[in-house]
Amino acid sequence: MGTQNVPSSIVQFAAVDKLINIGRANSLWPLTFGIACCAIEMMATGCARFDMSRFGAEVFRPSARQSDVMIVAGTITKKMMPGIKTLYDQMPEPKWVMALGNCAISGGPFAFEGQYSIVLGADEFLPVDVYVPGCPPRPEALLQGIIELEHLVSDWKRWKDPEAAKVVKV
Amino acid sequence: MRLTLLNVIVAVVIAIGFAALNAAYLVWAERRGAARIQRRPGPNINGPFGLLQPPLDGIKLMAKQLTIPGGADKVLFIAAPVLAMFPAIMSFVTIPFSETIVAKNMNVGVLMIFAFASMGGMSLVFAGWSSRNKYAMMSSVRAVSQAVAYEIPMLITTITVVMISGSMDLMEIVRQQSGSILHWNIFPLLGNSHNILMPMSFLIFFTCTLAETNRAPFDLGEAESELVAGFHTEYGSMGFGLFFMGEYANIVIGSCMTTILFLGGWNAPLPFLGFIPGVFWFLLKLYLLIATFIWIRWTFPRTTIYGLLNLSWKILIPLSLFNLLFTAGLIKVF
Amino acid sequence: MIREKTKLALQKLFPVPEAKEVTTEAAGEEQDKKAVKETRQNGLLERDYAVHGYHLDAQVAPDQLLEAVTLLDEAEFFIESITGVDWIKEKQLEVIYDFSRYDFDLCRVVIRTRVDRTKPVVPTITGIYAGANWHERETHEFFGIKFQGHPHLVPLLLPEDADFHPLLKDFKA
Amino acid sequence: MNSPILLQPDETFILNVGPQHPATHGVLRVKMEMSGEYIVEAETVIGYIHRMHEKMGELKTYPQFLMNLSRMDYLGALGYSHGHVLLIEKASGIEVPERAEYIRAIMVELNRVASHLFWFGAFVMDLGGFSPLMYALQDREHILDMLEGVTGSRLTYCYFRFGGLYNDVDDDFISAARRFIPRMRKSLKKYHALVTGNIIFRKRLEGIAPLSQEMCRKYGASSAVARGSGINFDVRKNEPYSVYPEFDFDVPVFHECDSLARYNVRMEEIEQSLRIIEQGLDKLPDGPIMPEKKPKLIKPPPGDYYQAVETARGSFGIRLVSDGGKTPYRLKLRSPTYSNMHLFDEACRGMMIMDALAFMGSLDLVIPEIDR
Repeated sequence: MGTQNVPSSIVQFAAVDKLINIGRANSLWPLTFGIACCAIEMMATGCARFDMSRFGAEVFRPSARQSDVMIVAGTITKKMMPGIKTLYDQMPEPKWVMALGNCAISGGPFAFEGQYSIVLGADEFLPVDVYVPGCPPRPEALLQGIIELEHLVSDWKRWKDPEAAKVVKV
Repeated sequence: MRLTLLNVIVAVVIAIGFAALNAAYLVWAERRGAARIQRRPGPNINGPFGLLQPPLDGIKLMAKQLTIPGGADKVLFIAAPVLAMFPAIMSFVTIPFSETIVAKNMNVGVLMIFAFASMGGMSLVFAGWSSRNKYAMMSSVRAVSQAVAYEIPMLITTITVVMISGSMDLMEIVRQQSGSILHWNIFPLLGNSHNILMPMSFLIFFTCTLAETNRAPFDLGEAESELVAGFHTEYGSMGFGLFFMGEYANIVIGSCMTTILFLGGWNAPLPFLGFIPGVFWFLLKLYLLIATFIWIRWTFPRTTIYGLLNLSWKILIPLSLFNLLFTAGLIKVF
Repeated sequence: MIREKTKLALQKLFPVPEAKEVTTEAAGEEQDKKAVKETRQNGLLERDYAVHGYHLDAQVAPDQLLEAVTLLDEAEFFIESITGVDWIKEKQLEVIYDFSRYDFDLCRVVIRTRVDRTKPVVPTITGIYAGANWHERETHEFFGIKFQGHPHLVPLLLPEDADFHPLLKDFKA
Repeated sequence: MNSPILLQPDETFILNVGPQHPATHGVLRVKMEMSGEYIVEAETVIGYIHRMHEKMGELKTYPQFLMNLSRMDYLGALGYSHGHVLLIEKASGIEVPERAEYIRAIMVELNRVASHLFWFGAFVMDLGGFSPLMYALQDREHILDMLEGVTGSRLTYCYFRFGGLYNDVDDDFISAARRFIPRMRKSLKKYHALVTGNIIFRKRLEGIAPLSQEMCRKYGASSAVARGSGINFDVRKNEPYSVYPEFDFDVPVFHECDSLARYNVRMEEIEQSLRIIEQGLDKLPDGPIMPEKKPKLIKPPPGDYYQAVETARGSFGIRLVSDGGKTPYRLKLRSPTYSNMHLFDEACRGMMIMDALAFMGSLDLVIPEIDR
């Protein structure tokens, strides 16, 4: 973790940079892009019970130009791979990729002997920042993934790490 | 009031500030309002009630890479978002928030606002045309037909109000409506004309405002499930931010005009409430209207383009023309 | 009963010496067991619905296919699916057509035809059932069966330039 | 209202809708040849999420394949699993205890309601209304809670076993299901008031995309697509399986053939499913949920077996060609949306893009189920 080197900012000022990173971390707009089962859980996360919008991350943008994070939610097939690559290239910097679900991490249950159709994980061709495991992951897991991504984007912590707090007590 | 350079600068700065603040916090209001309608909390973690969300979004948008698609018309591509924001801000200059709070009153204020409002449509055309994207292109074609179709009934309805007031001066129009709620142009029973069709013209004007500002159910320009993101498909970072802010600034202008033309501007609804400053009443009416905008957006599905044009050409224009004739007749009689 | 009518209509496809008598269920089971050892002859079988899930099972020669499908079309059957089976030991490919009816008079008909594995050519039925289009394209890409006269025989589920046939038994990824 | 204009063939352009497009609900691509906003010719390109379920069917043993069915259609997963287990039970002659069959029917119907709710929300979102999605998903969460308590997962259930079930239902589930039924009926009323009665909504759907009965037959359409065109076809009634003959329910059929009819059919189906659940809970017998004698190794005798079931998306058929081995020789999955989607190319000619996309929404697409 730590402040990431963002390619677009050539001139860096510490304080401003920090502010910008906090801005980025708190308004992660995902791309409306669902592939398979995990996309349903992604939608459920955006809906009433779990509500991603609390973190400012509910603004699903249909256009790649306006989004910050690509949530790869589902199995990537060899037919679809060029499309996903194009979408990633269309997103403006800085951008992040989240692999949601086992299929996007490693091919999941479809990584099988004799498999001819799928790509074994999004990290074969995309720089994945956060992996959220599950088949499909629960909405809470996706929320956790978003918070992890926020930590990754900026050093600023939304909440104190409860694990770390425990250690201090002991 | 003498017009000095300082005056003008202050006025413009205040107008920009007001427009920007409104735009930013209306986004917040929209997101919170939508959330409330949809039984969820909405952005509430960043700052108290999520009030820090708009500045954070703004910072992010400003710090994002600016992309211009290959083959795009660069000049128009950059001009379009500016053109979306600029007329709205200029319109603020002439809006009277109360008897005293007005940057520059003009005796043709109505004309000026409509002149700037038509420029807003142009930004959509520029954006759609220049981004070299088929979806954006289709959206800009839609935007033209929509702007043409809805400006006509809107202007005709405005002429009705101007005929009643006998002035194009926004302050004069408001002064005409002073008294009680029954003097307002929406129910002009005690005014100088006894036009019983005015509630209908209010509805026509309000519908046209919805359509002119590209709000649901008339948001065909950016119809998300059809044209991806419409005219701003290719816009990222602050270009998109400006379109977003321009949309909200336009909503504010539209609601201001509705308030001034129909709801009595800064006048209190009942005479004994006159001790409360006028600007309070103006802002109250303004934000109630904006709340209605948000409410409508999250309740109704989107119409179709032919449904939209049919509504204007087959219903609103004949109705508003009839209304104009009726009002002219009434003015002649009384 | 639509089942009887269809049976009679389909039976006419098979000339008397070739077609064995329409066997009863017991014989059909026997036929099944034999089929493992030897290739089944063309002909019409009546199956037990409770076990197999369909009523009539007609194996036709590829050139009889259009005739059989036309019969079903006239009897208002709808097309359920088309699929293939690779009988690699017998060096044959089988194409299976499933038909059913929007009706309470239940009748499921299976038409099957077998072609040689080296020359898998079957006439298309898209002229009769427009909905066979995708099914035939899918069978083509999975098994390499050519549907003669198909308007647009390119891979459907696999990438456009795919040249492998994954559901053949000798396919290796 | 929406009569096609005279199209000049030389004035067209190609519009690629998808694979990433908000209206396609996944990775579907439609190559549209457009003349302005009118569609001249459309070609659907599928296969962007083809995951070789059928090949996996040949490579995996029978129990190993159970998990694939729920990943095929993640919204109405249990209906598909039901077809699969019924087929294997039929082929290998396994008796299923009555209690298990009742629980299966209840679960499948609950899942059907959940699936229809999701479709309802997504469909209205296609038309530009966002809030119904939120309401529908909130109701859906209640169903998912119940199903999760029994089956252990939210979406991709692996609950049915050959011969019975993995887990018996408890009293919590039964009381939750009983509480759910009146709540869902109340919500349905709300949806009808909010959406069905909305003038904009009706205007967008009435008379759009008429599908004739002949066309449905030629393409093999099922579910609401067929029933919206006046075809009384529901596998649960036409070809009764499991314990469905025991239940008293109606098959909603509408004769208008348009998108609104398809919408009405699905909304009415929610109500009918609630009726089935209600009766199922009342009639639920006691007893075991797994048969006493069940073969250790499932090896259906050689032959050819077919089973059709009515899933949330229509008539799902599964064909097993067995050679007597541990794995199927060939497993064909006939997915209902595959046939329904196939209609789109022909039906959307001459429509405007917004109507075509609304029509696409009314088909209730789940892309992995088309591509398998």
